[in-house]
Amino acid sequence: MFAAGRIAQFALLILFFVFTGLGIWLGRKGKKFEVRKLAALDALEEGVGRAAEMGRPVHFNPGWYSLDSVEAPQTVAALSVFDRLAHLCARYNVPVIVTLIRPDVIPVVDGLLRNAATAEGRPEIYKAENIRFLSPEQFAYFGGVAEIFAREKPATSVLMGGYMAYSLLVAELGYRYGAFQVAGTASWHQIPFFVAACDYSLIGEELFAAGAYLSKDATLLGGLFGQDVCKLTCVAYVVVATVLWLLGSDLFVKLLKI
Amino acid sequence: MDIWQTLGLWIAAFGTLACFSFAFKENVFFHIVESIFIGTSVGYLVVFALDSIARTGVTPISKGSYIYSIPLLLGLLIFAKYSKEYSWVSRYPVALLVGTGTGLACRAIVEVNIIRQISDTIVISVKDFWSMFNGFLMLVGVLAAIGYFVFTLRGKGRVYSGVTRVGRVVLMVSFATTFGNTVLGRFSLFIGSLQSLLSDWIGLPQRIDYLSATGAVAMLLLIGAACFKDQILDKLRGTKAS
Amino acid sequence: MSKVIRREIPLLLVSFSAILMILDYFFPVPVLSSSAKLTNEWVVVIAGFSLCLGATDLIIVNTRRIMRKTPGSGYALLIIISFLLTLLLGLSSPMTKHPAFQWIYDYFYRPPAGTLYGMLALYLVSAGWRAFKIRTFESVIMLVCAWFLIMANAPIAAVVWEGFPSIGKWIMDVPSAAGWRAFYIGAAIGTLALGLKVILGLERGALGE
Amino acid sequence: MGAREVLRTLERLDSRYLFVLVFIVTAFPLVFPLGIPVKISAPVQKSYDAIEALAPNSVVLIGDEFSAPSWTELGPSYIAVLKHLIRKNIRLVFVSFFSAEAPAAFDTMIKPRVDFAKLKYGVDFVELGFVAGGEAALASFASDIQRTLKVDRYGASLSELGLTKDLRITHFSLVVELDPGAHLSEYLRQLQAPYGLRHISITYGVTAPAYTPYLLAGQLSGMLVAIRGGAEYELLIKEPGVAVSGVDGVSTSHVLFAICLVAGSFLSLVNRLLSKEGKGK
Repeated sequence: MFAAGRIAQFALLILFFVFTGLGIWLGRKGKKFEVRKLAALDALEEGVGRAAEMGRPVHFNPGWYSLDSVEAPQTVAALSVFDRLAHLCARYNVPVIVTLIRPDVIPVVDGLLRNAATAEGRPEIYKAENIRFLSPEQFAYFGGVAEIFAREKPATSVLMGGYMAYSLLVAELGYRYGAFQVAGTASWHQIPFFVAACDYSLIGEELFAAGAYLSKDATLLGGLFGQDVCKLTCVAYVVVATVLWLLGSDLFVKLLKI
Repeated sequence: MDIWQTLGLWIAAFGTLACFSFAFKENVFFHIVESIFIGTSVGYLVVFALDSIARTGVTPISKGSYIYSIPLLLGLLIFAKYSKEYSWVSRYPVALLVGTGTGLACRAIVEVNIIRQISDTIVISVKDFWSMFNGFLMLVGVLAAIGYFVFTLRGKGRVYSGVTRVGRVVLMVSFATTFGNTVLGRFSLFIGSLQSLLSDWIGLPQRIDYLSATGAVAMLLLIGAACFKDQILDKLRGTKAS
Repeated sequence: MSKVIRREIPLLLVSFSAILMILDYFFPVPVLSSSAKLTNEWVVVIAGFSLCLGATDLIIVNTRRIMRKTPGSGYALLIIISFLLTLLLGLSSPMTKHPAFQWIYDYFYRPPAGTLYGMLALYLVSAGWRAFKIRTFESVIMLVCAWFLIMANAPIAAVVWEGFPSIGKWIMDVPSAAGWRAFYIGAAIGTLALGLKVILGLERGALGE
Repeated sequence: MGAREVLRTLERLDSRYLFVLVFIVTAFPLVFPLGIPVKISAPVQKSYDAIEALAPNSVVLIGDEFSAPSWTELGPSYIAVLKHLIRKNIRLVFVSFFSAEAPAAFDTMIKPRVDFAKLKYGVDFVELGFVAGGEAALASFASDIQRTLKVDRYGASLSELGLTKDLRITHFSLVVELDPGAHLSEYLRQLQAPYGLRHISITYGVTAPAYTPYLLAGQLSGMLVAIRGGAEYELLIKEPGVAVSGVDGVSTSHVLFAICLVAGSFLSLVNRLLSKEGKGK
C-alpha cells in the first residue's frame, strides 16, 4: 500500500504532526509556555514607531516564493508577520508600501491590509496603490524598489520570507537610505547577508515561529512547544543511533530507510 | 555583423554601464534602463504564462476535456480582488495555490531535510582517527546547533547556555562559509559583465575597437554627468555668480 | 451562510488540497495520483492567471502615476510602453519565437539582469568591510572561516600555499556542514508545523482574512 | 589630521572608493592576462569521470534551469559539459521546470556556442521546453513523460520522435542540472529519491557550501561551481574558453577581497582600542 521506501518518512511526518498538534491542544487547554525572545520581531514596533516619528512610510517585501511553490510556507510565515505589521502601521497611522515579486500574493496582501485598517479603526489608511507588484524578475524588481526608495525614502524596511540573490541588493539599498531593517528568512543561501547587513534578522526556523510569537495566541505558542519536542526527538534519535552505530549495529540507520 | 546586432551590442553596453553606475550614485539613466527592464521582464513572463495557460488549460478543452474549464474560471476569479464587495472570491483560487504549495512542502521535506541529514550524522566513519574526529565534531555541531533553535524549553544553568553558545558559533561558521563562497559566484558574474564590455564589445585583450572604446568613454562621461548633475550645476552657478 | 462561503469553504479547500498532495506522495493509489495530477495542472493555470493579475496591477498603478503626474511618471510611461511592446511581439506569430522578441530579450533584458547580479560582488565587498568586526570570539571565528574560504577559491592561493584549498574544503565539509544540517532540520520542523497550522486553518497569513 | 582621524576615516570609508578599486583589480587581468595555473578540484573531477564513464548512446536529462543573469556564472560550465557529452555521443533531453526563460536563453546563449549542427533533432537530442508547475510538474514528468508533455517545444508529438517515443524516466543514466535557483532538492526528491537517478549539479558559488552535505552523502555525483568550475572543466576537456580567460580575475579579486576583509576588521579593532584608551584618559 505504501510507496516503496517511504514508510519511515510517513511515520515521521505523522509523528511530528502529532507532536505539534499536541502542543496546540495543550495551548488551547490553557497551558502557558514561555518563549525565548525573538529580538527581530520585538523590533517591528520600534521600526514602525521610528517611521511615525520621521513621517515616512514602512517598506515590506514577503520574499521570492509564490504560494504554490515548495517554499510556500516561508511566504505564508512572512504574511503572518505582515498581518502584525499592517496592524501596527494602521495604529500609528504610517503608510506601508508592499513591493511584490509574486503576483499570486496580491490578493492575500490586499485582504490583510484592508482588514488591518478596518480593525484598527482607520479604513481610510488602506490604499490599493501601496501594494506594488513590480516584476517576477528579481533584478527588475530591484530596479523598481530602488526607485521607490529614492522617491519615498522608507524609514523602516521589513524583508521576510524566502529570498534569492536580490536580498543583499535590497538590504544594501536600505542601508544606503538609512532605513531601519528587520529581516528574516529560512533560505540558507541568503541568511548570511541579512545577518551582515540588517539591524535584526530571524534565522531559519525562527521565521516559521513568527506568526505564533507575534499573535501571542496561546494555541499557536503551544505549537512552538510541539516543535521543540520534535527537535528533541531528533536529538535523542541521533544520540541513541550513534551509540548503537559505534557498537556495530546499523539498525537505526536502516530504520530510517524503510 | 549586421546593423541590428551592432545596435544591440551598443544598447547592451549602455545598459551595463548604467546599471553599474547605480553602485556609485542613483541617476536618471539607471532608472530608465530599469524601467524598460521591468516592462520587458513582465511582458516576457506574461507571454510565457499565456503560453502555459493555452497549453495546459485551453488545449485540453478543445479536445473535449471540459473539466479544464474549472481552473480557467478559478483563474479569472483571482481578479475579484478589484471589487470591494467580492474581493473574498479571490480566496478560492488562492486557497488552491496555498494548499498545494503547503502539501508539496510537507510531503517531501522529511526525506531530504530530516532523514538524510540525520542518517549522515549518525554514520561516523571509524576507519582512521581523523575521519572519526571529524565525525564527532560534526555530531556535536549538529546537536548544539539544533539546541540553538529551541523556543520554549528554557533550561537553566551552564550546560544549556553552553550548548546554545556552541550552536551559535557553528551556525555563524556556516554563514561565514557561505558568505566567503558567495564571493566566488558573484565575482564570476562580475567578471562576466566586464568581459562582455571589454572583450565582446571593445575587443580586448587581442585588439582595440576604437569606435566602441570612444563610445564607452562617451557613455561613461554622460552617465557620470547624470550622477553628479547637482554638484556640476552648483559649480556652474558658482562660477557665474563670481 | 456568508461566513461559510467566505471563510470556511476556502479553508477547507486549503486543507483538502494539502492533504491530497501529502497522501499522493505516500500512497500509490490511482485515484489519488490522478486527482493530484489534475490539481497540479489547475494550479499551473491559476498561477498563469495570477501573473496576468500582476501585469494588470502594474498597468493600473503606473497609469495612475502618469495621470497624477507624480514625480517619476516618465519611468511609469517607459514601463508601460516596454511591457506592451514585449507582449505584442511575444504573442505575434510565431509565438515566443519572433526575432524581435529575441532581440529585446538579448539586449534589453539580459544585460541589466547580468550586471545587477554581478554588482552584488561590489556590495559583498562593502558588506564585508563593514560587517566583519573583531569583537567577540564568534566574530573572530567568522572572519577566519570567511577568509579561508575566499583564499581557497582563488586559484592563485593554491600556487602560494597548497594548504589553502584543503583547509577551505575542511571548513566546508565539517563545521559548516554541521551548521547547515541543523539549519535544514530546524527549517523542516518549522515547515511541517506551519503546514499543520495552515491545514488546521490557524495561520493568519495564509488566506489574507 | 592626526593618525587617529585617518584610521577612523578609513574605517568609515565611503564604499565607492572600494568599488573603484574592485573594478581596476578585476579588469586588469582581463586586459593583461596573467595565466595563473588552476588546480582541478575533486567535485569537478568526479563530474568529468561520471560523464566519461557513460556508455555511448546513453540518455542524459539536462535539467535546464538556466536563466539570463546566470550566464556568466554557469554558462561556461554548461557549454563545457555539453561539449563533453556530445563528444561522447550521448543523447540529450532538455527540459525546464523552474525557469521559464531557460529555452530562450538556450537558443541565444548556448546553442550557437556548441556544435548542435551535426546532431539530429529528435534522435540525438530533444528540447521539451518549459513545463510550468514547478515540483509538481517535475513529479508528474517523472511518472509519465509522454502523458505530462504530449508535445515538445516545437509542437511535435513526443510519440513521433525517435528519442522520446518510449522514453521512461529510468532510461536516463544521469541528470545534469543547471541550478541557479537552488532547485537541487526538488530534483533529488522527485528523480533521485524515487528512481535513483545520478545527479550532477552545475551551480552557483553561493549554493556550494550548502550542497556539500549532498556531495558527502553521495546524492551528488559531481558539482561544478561558478566560473572556476567552468575553467576547470574546460581544462579537463582540453578546450580552454571564456572561463579560463576570466579565471585570472577570480584570483586578483579574491586576493583584494581577502585583504579588505582583514583590513576592515583590523581597522575597527584598532579604532576601538584607541577610543577605549582615549576614554581611559
